[in-house]
Amino acid sequence: MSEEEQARTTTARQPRHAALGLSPERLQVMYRQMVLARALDRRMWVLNRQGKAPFVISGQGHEAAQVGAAAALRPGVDWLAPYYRDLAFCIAMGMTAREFMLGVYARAADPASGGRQMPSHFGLSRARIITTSSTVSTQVPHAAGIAYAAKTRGLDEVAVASLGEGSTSKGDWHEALNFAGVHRLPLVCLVQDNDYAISVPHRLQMSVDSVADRARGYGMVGTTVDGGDVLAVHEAMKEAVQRARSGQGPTLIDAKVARFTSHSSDDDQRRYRPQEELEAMLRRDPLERFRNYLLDETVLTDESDELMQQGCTQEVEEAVQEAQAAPEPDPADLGRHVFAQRLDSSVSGDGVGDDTWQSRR
Amino acid sequence: MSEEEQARTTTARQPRHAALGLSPERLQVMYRQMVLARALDRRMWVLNRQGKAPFVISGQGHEAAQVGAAAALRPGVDWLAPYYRDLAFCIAMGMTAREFMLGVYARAADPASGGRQMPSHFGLSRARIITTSSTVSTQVPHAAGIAYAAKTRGLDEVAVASLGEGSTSKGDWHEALNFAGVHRLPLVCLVQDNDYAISVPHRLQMSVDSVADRARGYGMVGTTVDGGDVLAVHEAMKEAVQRARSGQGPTLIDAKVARFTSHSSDDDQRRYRPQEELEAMLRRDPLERFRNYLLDETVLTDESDELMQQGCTQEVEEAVQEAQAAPEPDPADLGRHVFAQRLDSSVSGDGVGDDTWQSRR
Amino acid sequence: MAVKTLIEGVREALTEEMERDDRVWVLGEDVGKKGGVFLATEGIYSRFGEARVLDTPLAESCIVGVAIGAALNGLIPVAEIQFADFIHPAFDQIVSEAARIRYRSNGDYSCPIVVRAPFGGGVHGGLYHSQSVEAFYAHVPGLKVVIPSTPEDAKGLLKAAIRDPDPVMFFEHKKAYRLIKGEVPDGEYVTPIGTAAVRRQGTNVTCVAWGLMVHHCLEAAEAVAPEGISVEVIDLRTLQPLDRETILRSVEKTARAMVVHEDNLTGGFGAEVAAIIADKGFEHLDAPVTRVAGPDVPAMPFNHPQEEAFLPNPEKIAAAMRRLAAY
Amino acid sequence: MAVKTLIEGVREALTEEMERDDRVWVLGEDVGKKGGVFLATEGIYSRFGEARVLDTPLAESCIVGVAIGAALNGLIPVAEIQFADFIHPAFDQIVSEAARIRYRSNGDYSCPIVVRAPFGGGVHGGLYHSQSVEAFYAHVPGLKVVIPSTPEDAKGLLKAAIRDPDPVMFFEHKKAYRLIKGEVPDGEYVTPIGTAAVRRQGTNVTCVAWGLMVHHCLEAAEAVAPEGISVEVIDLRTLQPLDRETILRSVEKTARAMVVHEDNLTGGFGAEVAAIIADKGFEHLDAPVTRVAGPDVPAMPFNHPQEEAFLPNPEKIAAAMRRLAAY
Ligand SMILES: Cc1ncc(C[n+]2csc(CCOP(=O)(O)OP(=O)(O)O)c2C)c(N)n1
Ligand SMILES: Cc1ncc(C[n+]2csc(CCOP(=O)(O)OP(=O)(O)O)c2C)c(N)n1
Ligand SMILES: [Mg+2]
Ligand SMILES: [Mg+2]
Repeated sequence: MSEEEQARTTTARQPRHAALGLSPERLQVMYRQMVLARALDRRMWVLNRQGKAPFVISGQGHEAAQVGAAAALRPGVDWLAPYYRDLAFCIAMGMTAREFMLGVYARAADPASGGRQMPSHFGLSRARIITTSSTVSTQVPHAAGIAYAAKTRGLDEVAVASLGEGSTSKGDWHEALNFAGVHRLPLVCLVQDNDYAISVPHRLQMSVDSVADRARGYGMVGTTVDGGDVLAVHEAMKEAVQRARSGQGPTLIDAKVARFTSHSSDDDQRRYRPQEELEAMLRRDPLERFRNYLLDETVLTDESDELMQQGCTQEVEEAVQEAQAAPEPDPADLGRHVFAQRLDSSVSGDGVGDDTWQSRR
Repeated sequence: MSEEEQARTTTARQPRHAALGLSPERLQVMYRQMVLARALDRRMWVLNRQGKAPFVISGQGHEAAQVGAAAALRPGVDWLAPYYRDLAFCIAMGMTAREFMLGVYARAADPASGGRQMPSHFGLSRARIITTSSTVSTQVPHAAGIAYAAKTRGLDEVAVASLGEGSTSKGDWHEALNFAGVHRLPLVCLVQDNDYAISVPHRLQMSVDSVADRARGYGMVGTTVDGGDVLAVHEAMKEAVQRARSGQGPTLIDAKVARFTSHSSDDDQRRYRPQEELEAMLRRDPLERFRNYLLDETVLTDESDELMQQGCTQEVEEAVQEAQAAPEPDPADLGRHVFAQRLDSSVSGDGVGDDTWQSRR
Repeated sequence: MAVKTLIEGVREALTEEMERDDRVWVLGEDVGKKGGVFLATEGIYSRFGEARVLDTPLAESCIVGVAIGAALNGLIPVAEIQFADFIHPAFDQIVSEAARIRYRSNGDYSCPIVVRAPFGGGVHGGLYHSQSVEAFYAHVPGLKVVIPSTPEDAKGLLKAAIRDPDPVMFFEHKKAYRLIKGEVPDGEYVTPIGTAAVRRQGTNVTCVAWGLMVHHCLEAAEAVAPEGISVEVIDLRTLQPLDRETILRSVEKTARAMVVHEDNLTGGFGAEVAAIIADKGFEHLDAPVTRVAGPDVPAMPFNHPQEEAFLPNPEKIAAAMRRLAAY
Repeated sequence: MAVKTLIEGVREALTEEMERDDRVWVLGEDVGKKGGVFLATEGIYSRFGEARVLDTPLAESCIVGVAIGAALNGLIPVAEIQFADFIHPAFDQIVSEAARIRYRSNGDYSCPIVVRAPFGGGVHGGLYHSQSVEAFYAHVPGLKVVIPSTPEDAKGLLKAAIRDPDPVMFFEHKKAYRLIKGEVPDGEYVTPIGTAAVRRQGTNVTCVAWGLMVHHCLEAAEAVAPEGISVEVIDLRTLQPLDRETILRSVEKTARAMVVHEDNLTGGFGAEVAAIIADKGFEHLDAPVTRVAGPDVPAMPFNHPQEEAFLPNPEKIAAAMRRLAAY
């Protein structure tokens, strides 16, 4: 702690982060995770415009919620069942910029899927980020199953399921939360409510302002937090994780966030969102907000910030270079990993369609 | 009203039924519906033991909830998406004893399915009872769709979805209630909570005592009622129907009932329910309870009751006779009603399996 | 007649049917203001309003279930599933409910709904935006399964589907949406469900396909024509009910048959077509019944080389035609 | 060796595997105290307790989804779906999730789960307790599909399924549960997934079946034997991976092939078997490839006459054998 800080803490209020047990060093790490995620995200859009990344789906505006939440977890111990906006979350759990970019380029070395999935379909066993599909909400029962296994095996592990507010309308979400409630599982469900599911507004998605209102019906605690405030999310998540680890069951957190970009590179949100709404939203950047807090608290200076930004930019550039140069997946590998053992009898049929494939196996 | 009754009303409290606007005549009708349903139900078990009804699933113990609810509806106007325990409900909506018994015997004239479905898989367009499958909870989105159509077409109609507490764990239930909440549909969801889903007890099904706790999360009103008290259920339902008809949206009612019989004729509840629990439950017969109320209120006398019981027994016997004598479905009709028009090209294949069928078309 | 894209055919059918009959109701994710992720419903929201074009919550089972209920109470719902890949959560409502409403009620109720979904790959959709799902539904009695391959058919068949008294699964190949252009007749017409179209006459080989593959087969047929191989290309258009007569008549003439689909081989609908030919057309056959299909991997990868390797294309199809003709 | 029922085979496999490996976890509706609606898990709850035998909420998608998650975190879940008819709500979790965990993660994750479900009719189950669903899953790469027809196989194959590193769909014919009795070897054994069994040797006709139909085919084969028709009956045992070699070797010998299944004809797995024979066995064939199957109606009615009319039985199968032999 700087002298100034110490002075402030002793003479006046305790800073919010200190009350949460977050050291300045920890804050810097968190901030860097947000900066890196944002930089990767923006770079991805550039690659898209350059025709190098055919598909982009973005987490810009969600970073505070994700990094705030991740800071309450133990990477490599706790589990994340993420969704496609969780770039910052995954970075905070241990995914590297390089690993992400290999996915953006759909390279053979992409650790999430070997280039089989669209970018941002995360998965990394090393970091206990489970493999995810595009089909929303399917990961929530998976997280419940992970939590059940942890509980029944006596492991001190927490599972986090992360998804958008629209995805809570799916049956799988309900079924999983009900299950988690019944068994008081060490599960946290983090809903990132950005007011839209592609173009469908909140009012057509649910009749309550906060999906956390549903927690009670599952016998669990529900909280609504400002997802643009990294410390607020952290606080909610910390409590939830404590609850989970002490056998008090699951928590549902609704973090209100902003979707800065269109849903994906295939969308144009100006078609269905009013201009004023977009402008107002962009003024509430969670990254700015955290920076201002850190500057205020002198955890960051303009210089250290500049340095960090540069570091991130460089990390991103290196990742891009590496990914760009990395080899594409081999068509001969199309048939790999269908099963643990290759089964000749499962390879059947005629025509060049699968001859090509068969011939190389 | 009898003199005694009038005296009582004027001198003392207003009877509960009067406060609800139920005339003694109406009460007698309701009571008779319960008696008839119970008689049909018991008879069905006898037929099962006689080897005449291969499958029985029962509503005994649920009658008060069903008849209380039905009394708030307008048969032929409002819709019921029922489930297999809703014998009394369907009777109250206009299904006859004969129609029911034709289903028990799986006769060709069974109006629900022409003997294609198991008994108690209700359906009767005349009474706006929709056709139902065995797959639980699937009828809840149907009820929501009916309510949506009513609303959008400007029709003054209410849709009721009825199901067991176990069935609320299904995704379809959540998806439908969410939809109904968003559009403030004229829908009532009546959950008949009998504490078990086959053998699975309430504590393993959900973590809350009443599923009505979930109403708030769908932006709707939720009520928990004693489902053994026909008037209590009626009151809750009446309010819900008023709400629906006045554009104030859906209601979720949790009626606590008792499952007197095993889940079905394929089950033996003594395998998983303690003897004391069963005994205690059987002492709380909703039919007894209503009879006692009616006797107390002199809406019924022992003599009129006796007469009514006899009338119902006779009605049941006639239904049994008729059903017994009715012709079985014709195997030649196996292929009818797959589509509106028969499609020759959909009839394909070899072997006697479908030759039999084809030859008779 | 004007040249239009396949998706324009879809859009015109929806618009005209909504004009014609105010019971027709469009529902699905993003079908409203956005006009659908492929813009199939573009302009429909502004024309007909929210009451008739509903952006639903993100819940496929609910979309189909609500459509069924609405149909029971007098509407004619046309549900859009955003991608065929996301139709699986609605499987139960489609298979156990929609397909059986009429049968299980012995004709007391019916279920006139249409479920539209874009399917197929070749657009960098990856594992979850590329699937073919027609085989699942063509196996389910009580459902009709329609897959148009031309703009004219997209319009005419969708109109027929909306007017059909029974549930119709209507699958639109997403790569064909803008790639495939063709004449669309002016004025009102309806293309009956249940008849295949012979897209190219031929005498040596019968080639059966649907959706985008029809066009690949036509291209392959042209490629082998100079070699003296005359291929008859049949566009099934509707898989259920299946026009067996057109298939068998062709096989009788050519004595050689192949089926092409994008879906993975094993248990694909090509198996059914091949099985019918091997049974009812056996006496005419001079060669093995051949299938060209996607390989048996869970789905089509996102990366270009493996996507390419997965997909049947004119070259692969032409090679199979040559092998078959030479047998 | 002792004579046991098919369901005893299932129960023994579960018990032994749970003894052997404490990661094996049984979950489903009513699998606990009640022991399952067919008593497949009878006695297992009292032996292993609630932590290893869980009565789940009534939610099939959750059952499979939770099983997948538990498998990701070290358990070996054996999920029971109470009736195959109620597996549809879990379709997405099975098809888009379980089947693809390994493939989509490029081998980073795997999904060793078993999904058991009783299927089939002839027990007055009506439209929703009689269905055959194997064709849907045999079409999905990434899933293994196993259907035992004898008590010995029920035990040996279920043990193999539990030890398999990939998701296995394990379908048990509910009418066969107690009807089919047979010797079950003493002591530990495992029956490998992926090989068919020739249940009866023959020279005139190859008859391919699975589940209860195998027994009907054997009965039919006996019935036509005195007429000089020698039928070879093949029990597939596993539909995916499919033992094509055994099928084709038999057809080479008999030159006549038929497939029998209870599922409705169109798009049933019989189509795949017929298509393979029509392709790879074409040069040996002397007669049309024949299918005997349930008719194309949405499901099997409850009432006795129509249930009977629906079901393939030894008489119907024998008639088809005669027709085929006489071709
Ligand atoms: C089951 C399913 N249906 C449809 C889609 C197509 N889709 C992808 S993202 C999306 C919207 C998700 O909205 P939300 O859950 O709010 O998350 P957000 O993208 O807003 O963060 C839709 C409809 C899908 N992926 N899965
Ligand atoms: C989707 C589905 N899964 C399983 C079943 C088998 N099943 C029939 S009734 C039942 C229990 C239903 O319990 P509940 O909803 O509480 O209704 P209750 O029978 O107690 O009135 C089950 C599991 C089914 N019919 N549908
Ligand atoms: Mg959102
Ligand atoms: Mg219950």
